[in-house]
Amino acid sequence: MVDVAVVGGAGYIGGELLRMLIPHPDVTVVAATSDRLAGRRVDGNHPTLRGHTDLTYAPHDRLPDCDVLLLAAPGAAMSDAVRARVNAGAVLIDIGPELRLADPATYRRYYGGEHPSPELAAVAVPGLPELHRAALTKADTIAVPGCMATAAILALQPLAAAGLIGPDVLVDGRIGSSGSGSQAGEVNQHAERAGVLRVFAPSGHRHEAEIAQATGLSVRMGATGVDAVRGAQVLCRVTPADGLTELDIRTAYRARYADEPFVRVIAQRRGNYRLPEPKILLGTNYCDVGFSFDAAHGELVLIAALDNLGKGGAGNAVQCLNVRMGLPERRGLEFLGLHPI
Amino acid sequence: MVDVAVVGGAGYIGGELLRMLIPHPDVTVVAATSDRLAGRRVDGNHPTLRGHTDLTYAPHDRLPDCDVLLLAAPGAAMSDAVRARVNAGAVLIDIGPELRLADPATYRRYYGGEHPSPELAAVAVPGLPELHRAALTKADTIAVPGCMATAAILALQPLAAAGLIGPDVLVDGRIGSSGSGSQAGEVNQHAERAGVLRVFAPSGHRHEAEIAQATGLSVRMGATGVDAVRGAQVLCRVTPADGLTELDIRTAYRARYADEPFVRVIAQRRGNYRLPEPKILLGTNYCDVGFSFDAAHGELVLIAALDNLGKGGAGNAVQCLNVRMGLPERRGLEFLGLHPI
Amino acid sequence: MVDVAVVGGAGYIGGELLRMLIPHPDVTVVAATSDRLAGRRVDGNHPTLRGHTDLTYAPHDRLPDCDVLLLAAPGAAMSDAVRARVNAGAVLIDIGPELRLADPATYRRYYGGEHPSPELAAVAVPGLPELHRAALTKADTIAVPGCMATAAILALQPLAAAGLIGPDVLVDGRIGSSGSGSQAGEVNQHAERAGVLRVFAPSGHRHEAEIAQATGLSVRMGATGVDAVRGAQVLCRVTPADGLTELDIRTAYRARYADEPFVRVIAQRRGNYRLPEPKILLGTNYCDVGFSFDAAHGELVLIAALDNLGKGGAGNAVQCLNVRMGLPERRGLEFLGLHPI
Amino acid sequence: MVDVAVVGGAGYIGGELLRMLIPHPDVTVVAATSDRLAGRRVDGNHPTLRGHTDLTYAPHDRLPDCDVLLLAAPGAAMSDAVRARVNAGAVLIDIGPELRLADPATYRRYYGGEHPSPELAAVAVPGLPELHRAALTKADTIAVPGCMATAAILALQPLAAAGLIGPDVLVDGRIGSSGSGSQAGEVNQHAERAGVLRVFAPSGHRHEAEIAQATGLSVRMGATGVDAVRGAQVLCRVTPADGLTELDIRTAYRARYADEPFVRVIAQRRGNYRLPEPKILLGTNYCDVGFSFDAAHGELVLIAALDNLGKGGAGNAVQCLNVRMGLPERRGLEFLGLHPI
Amino acid sequence: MSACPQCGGGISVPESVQLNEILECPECRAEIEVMSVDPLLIAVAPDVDEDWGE
Amino acid sequence: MSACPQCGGGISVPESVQLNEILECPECRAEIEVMSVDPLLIAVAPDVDEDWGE
Ligand SMILES: NC(=O)c1ccc[n+]([C@@H]2O[C@H](COP(=O)([O-])OP(=O)(O)OC[C@H]3O[C@@H](n4cnc5c(N)ncnc54)[C@H](OP(=O)(O)O)[C@@H]3O)[C@@H](O)[C@H]2O)c1
Ligand SMILES: NC(=O)c1ccc[n+]([C@@H]2O[C@H](COP(=O)([O-])OP(=O)(O)OC[C@H]3O[C@@H](n4cnc5c(N)ncnc54)[C@H](OP(=O)(O)O)[C@@H]3O)[C@@H](O)[C@H]2O)c1
Ligand SMILES: NC(=O)c1ccc[n+]([C@@H]2O[C@H](COP(=O)([O-])OP(=O)(O)OC[C@H]3O[C@@H](n4cnc5c(N)ncnc54)[C@H](OP(=O)(O)O)[C@@H]3O)[C@@H](O)[C@H]2O)c1
Ligand SMILES: NC(=O)c1ccc[n+]([C@@H]2O[C@H](COP(=O)([O-])OP(=O)(O)OC[C@H]3O[C@@H](n4cnc5c(N)ncnc54)[C@H](OP(=O)(O)O)[C@@H]3O)[C@@H](O)[C@H]2O)c1
Ligand SMILES: [Zn+2]
Ligand SMILES: [Zn+2]
Repeated sequence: MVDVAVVGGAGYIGGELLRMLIPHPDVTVVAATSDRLAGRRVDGNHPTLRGHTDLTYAPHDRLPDCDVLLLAAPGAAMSDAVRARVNAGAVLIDIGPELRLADPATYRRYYGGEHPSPELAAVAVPGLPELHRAALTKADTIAVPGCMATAAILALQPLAAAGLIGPDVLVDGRIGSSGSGSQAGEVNQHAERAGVLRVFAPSGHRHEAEIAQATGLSVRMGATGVDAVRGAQVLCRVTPADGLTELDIRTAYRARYADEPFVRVIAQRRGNYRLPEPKILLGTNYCDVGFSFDAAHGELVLIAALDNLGKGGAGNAVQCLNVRMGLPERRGLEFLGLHPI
Repeated sequence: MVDVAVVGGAGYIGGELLRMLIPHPDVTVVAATSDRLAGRRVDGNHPTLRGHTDLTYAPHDRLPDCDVLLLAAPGAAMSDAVRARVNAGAVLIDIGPELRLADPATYRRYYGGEHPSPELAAVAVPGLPELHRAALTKADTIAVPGCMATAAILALQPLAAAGLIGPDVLVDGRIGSSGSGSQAGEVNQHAERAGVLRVFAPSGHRHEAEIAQATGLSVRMGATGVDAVRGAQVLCRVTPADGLTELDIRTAYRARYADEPFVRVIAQRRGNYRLPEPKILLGTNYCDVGFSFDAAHGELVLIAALDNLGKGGAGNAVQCLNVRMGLPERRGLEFLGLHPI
Repeated sequence: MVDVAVVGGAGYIGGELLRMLIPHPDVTVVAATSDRLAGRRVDGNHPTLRGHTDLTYAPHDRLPDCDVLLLAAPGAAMSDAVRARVNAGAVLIDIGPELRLADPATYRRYYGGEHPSPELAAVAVPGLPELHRAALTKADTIAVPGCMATAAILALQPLAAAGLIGPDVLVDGRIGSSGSGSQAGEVNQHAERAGVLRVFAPSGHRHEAEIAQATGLSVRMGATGVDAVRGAQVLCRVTPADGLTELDIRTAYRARYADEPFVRVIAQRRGNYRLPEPKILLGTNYCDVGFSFDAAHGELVLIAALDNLGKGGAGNAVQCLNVRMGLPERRGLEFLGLHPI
Repeated sequence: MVDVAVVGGAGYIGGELLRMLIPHPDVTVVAATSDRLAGRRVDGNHPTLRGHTDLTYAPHDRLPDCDVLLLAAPGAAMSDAVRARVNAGAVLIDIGPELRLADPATYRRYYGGEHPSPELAAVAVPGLPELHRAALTKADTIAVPGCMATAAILALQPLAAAGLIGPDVLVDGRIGSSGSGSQAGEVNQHAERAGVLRVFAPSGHRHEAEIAQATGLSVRMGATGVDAVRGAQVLCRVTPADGLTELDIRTAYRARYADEPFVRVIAQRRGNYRLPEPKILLGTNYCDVGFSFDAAHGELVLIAALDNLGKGGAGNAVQCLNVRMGLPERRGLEFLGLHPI
Repeated sequence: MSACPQCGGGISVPESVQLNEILECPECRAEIEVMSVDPLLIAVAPDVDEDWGE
Repeated sequence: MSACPQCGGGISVPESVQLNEILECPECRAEIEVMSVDPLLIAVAPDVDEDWGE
């Protein structure tokens, strides 16, 4: 049994972690923290847990002995309570942004201000099994990428690594309201947020830096909030290499993803779901990757979709936990998704 | 020109009033009040007004001379600033609940606590032209009914008055998120409020009292929040009088509503909109009223729909203003609604 | 291993069955039928199955040897192909309406026309483990109840059986668009169906008969289509017995459901999900049952929610299959549901 | 009084035209055509017209004498009935795509096959008053641009004409389900279409040609279907000219649009609606145009939003009609839009 | 103006009406069949209610 | 009518304007601070952009 504590258990990522970990046969959740709800039952604000646990929230600074710390709270990696647990040997899996960027200058550009802990960021292994599985089996600090970054990296990296695309990419991200967390306030009031196409980041989205770091590409990225609670999609416009064919693309993806449990290549000629569509991935740990290639006009668009709280956050973190602790990689992540929905 | 001040101009009802009154050819909006946004432009939080006004919010207690005060703020009828204007001769049209119930005991049961101004409630004319048009032409204090109450009253009153239904009615109301105003907070966060069927009042809804007062019926009412921003619908289950026929029902409604500009009887055999459907009424001042009568089993259901911010609030208030000030009754309320939507 | 064939595999219920059964460790899906899509891959129209099966549709009349037949196609129970399999010993689990009503006269009233197979309906065991678990362990013909009927029965039956409520109930059902299946046509076009409160059955809904049969109550029921794809909710207005207390209600529910794996009693004082809410049950096999009791005014409302394709159809059928075949009852039905969503 | 016939009156564009023209004080609708619904009332499938007209559909080939023909049916411009009316002197305003492209080769590339009437396309004046007001006052054939094309042209043209942007633009369009009309069939079933981010045109969208023709730019365009009934938005990524400032952009837009009744420049620092958002434009004839300029990184994104059935189709056609017939340009188009919605 | 046999609402029958022509009641949308022209006799046409169920 | 220092849009400054009063540009919604009344000098107030992110 792996003992796990969830820091920031009351948030949306925290709740998703608990949903996956409480029924996980190889994991015991020893704590979930929240200052706001300290002492209250975790199934109070996470209603899908009703009937499955009697756990209550501990305050953020009261962390028990554990094997793994899952951080779903901004800034938590630097807190004293977390540092103490880490020093006692706990593996750290951080879902927040702080440890994702190895380069402090890049951090400064995108987050403003100095990096709170450059030495920690320097050693963190990116929490993306598709790119770093071997390193993850023994990593002590794991930095799970951002939700749209994960999608874009999984779409771009195989083609970039194979030299099939040019150096520049334009990423257009779309995301549901859970992407801003459970404490978003007035901008997320239902009557305001429903039905929007809110171009909250016309350009310069923070995930540019993560995608560039993982793929070596020069990345420009914008993002729009859409009328959904969960789900994210990225469209990546790239320049195809000379002479590129559809077969080359499929071959490159196949080579990379044939054995991946959670990446599917979806580029079909028929049906309502020809390209990656977030809605059928809600609750899953899948990232569907697809593409559209118009060879005649040299237009190549790579598309990826996932659940921002699933493969885009909590699900991916659980996959990393499984990899790190030597558990079957799909454990706790078996849900296939819903259709219709 | 009628000079109008809108108290509570920054709320959803306030915004809807401004949308109707700023282009109203016979009205000048001399003030819109908000403490929270005092000094800011009204088109800042009401984006549909952009390009149509340079008005800024005045604080609630800074009310200029005016002919009519439209109150879209809870408790405003009793404020010193409002009382001063009323004493100076302004007509009061209150969209809030305080002046709707003539009987202080009923107020106590449904609102808890003493009525803040029973003498004002005693003289207020209900702001429902379909029932009180004559009185409204010279009323000094007008109390616009609640949104679902308006729908239920318009469905029930003609049949109750004609003795076509029994004394008891069970009302089932459904309403979108704007019904709780722009300041609803966490319960209305998009990720929580989207997709709900939230039975916020299984029974004992406050509008029971208003419906009972207007129809003389004994009313039980529950209500559910549904996934919509605007729109309200009521289903009223009543007992048909012995021997009642469909023709009797239609005749009663026709007698009452044939000349009403904003009530339509909708009970059709065909199409996607056979019975009153709120979505095609958004932005309008219509209340559609319909029914389903299964004579064989003695089941009669009266159904009404409206936009809670339209005929359920601001639109109805503007209609009252038109009636009271001798303006054409449809003025400012011409919008037909959208389909598809 | 239990060999299962799904008749009507291309529909929404069929797809949900496949989603649950393909990963089911004790089941082999030996066939899924569709005439419309015969020969095509099942993951063509059920995109969540991509990566999990290479199955293709067989025509409805080409049914292989199997242990269990799951019928998700109207009228299929009477087809020659199905009869042949049944005669060869296959257990029949029918999710369609034909075998639900034991009394031919009731069938006639609600479905019009003669019952196609009264002798089959006479022997069918209702597919509701909560009421018929023992009989289901050896039933050869199982008739899974309708989605809203299941919800209403689970809300009403414990109190009715305990004599805590009067003989009459008024059921108000609300349901998403998947409730009319994948072939609904123009009435379900997105631009028409989005945002509706479509009172498609003001009274006389067919599920009246099923609820009456299961509870012994006199049932009146109406239903409204709401803006959701999945999910159903029923509000049941009943008369409380004299002297009834909240404790009596909780005790009766607890006695019945304490050990049930898929029924939870939800009636809480706090939070966004105080009463049964379908949206957090999507994809699950749960039916949440709750109530609101205003003793002072004698108003008792029982509320239940489920996923119409889950506990309201396919999930319940899989639960019945597990019970019948001696498998662990939760097998294949472990999904906890999503929040937020 | 201007006598107008609407060809294709039963479609979504046709319905929107009727909604605007039936209450239009200077227009008489002398016919609305539909073969499918010939003889039926126009308020049968357009429920917002109930109470406002007794008109019934004429078959497409039964066109009465009229001053203006509004075509809301694909291919109608070439039909005998329409030709006869045109020869008799009726002004033609076509909302379909056939007459939009002056160059037959371009038509061939984007529509496949020969242009059905190149000589008609050659003389048609683009139905965009912001660019062609003078010509429209005496045009006999008017070709209203496509919905997303209109948005993109209004965003791009002022800056392109002023030499403020480079020659290439990448357009990302997003549109609701009404964009594919009322007869879209299975792809638009509610359960399939709800919640989508359907990348129906990853690249090569037909509106490329219209935008290029109007702006002189080299255009690449993709488009995504989003979960909305109405509304369209375009993001146009362009290269800023050297030394460009925010002030230059604003000045160029201001110069062009200061006196335009239906274009607003929306690029604000605050609030929930800082950039053009379609949802607050539903039912209106506005096109909101905005931009985001990150001078430091040379990133310029132009954004425009409109209602695809409003300024993107029927509304724009009515504006053209007003211009052509010498009526006040805003007549029939006064609706300000709704917030919240 | 005739009265709809279903709902009593007013139906304006065109002068040119022919035997067996189908009219639509503006109020209840019943289909009304012209049974005789002179004298004018109308009746509710056989019910073919469209399905609206779920 | 003054010009907004941020966007060049027109801002009508009330006659009664006071030192350090904050105005709002109707075009870009920048907050504009009155730095001096006579002569009238206005400047963009320090940026406190609200968060709009996800
Ligand atoms: N939402 C997504 O789609 C997504 C995807 C990938 C990664 N992430 C990352 O995951 C983390 C959690 O996101 P969320 O969406 O779950 O947010 P959320 O719903 O707002 O929850 C935030 C949680 O973090 C805690 N918290 C907030 N500020 C804190 C602080 N300064 N110190 C300690 N704890 C603090 C809160 O504690 P209290 O309970 O005491 O308030 C709460 O439990 C963020 O870092 C986010 O960037 C989110
Ligand atoms: N929403 C509906 O569907 C609906 C329908 C019919 C009737 N009503 C009634 O209309 C009124 C306004 O509703 P709403 O939905 O527009 O609410 P809202 O969006 O929350 O706006 C409320 C407005 O009232 C002001 N306000 C709040 N508390 C106040 C107080 N104690 N004194 C003075 N002003 C106060 C606020 O001022 P600040 O701007 O300073 O915050 C704000 O402008 C309520 O009485 C409500 O019952 C609402
Ligand atoms: N949807 C719900 O919420 C729900 C809940 C509980 C029970 N049910 C019941 O479950 C059944 C399936 O519903 P659904 O929603 O999945 O419907 P659906 O999506 O329309 O699918 C119907 C399936 O039944 C087949 N079918 C239709 N008519 C048939 C016939 N006459 N003979 C043989 N097969 C026929 C179709 O075959 P093809 O593929 O060849 O077209 C299709 O595979 C219905 O009986 C329904 O009453 C539905
Ligand atoms: N929807 C939009 O957002 C939008 C925006 C801008 C432009 N447009 C254009 O506007 C036109 C109408 O679009 P819509 O969305 O309203 O479509 P729709 O809802 O599908 O309606 C189409 C109408 O056109 C008629 N029609 C179809 N094919 C025809 C043919 N071959 N000959 C004569 N009439 C025919 C139909 O007649 P029946 O009634 O007899 O079936 C129907 O009345 C299209 O050309 C479209 O490209 C649409
Ligand atoms: Zn009639
Ligand atoms: Zn400015």
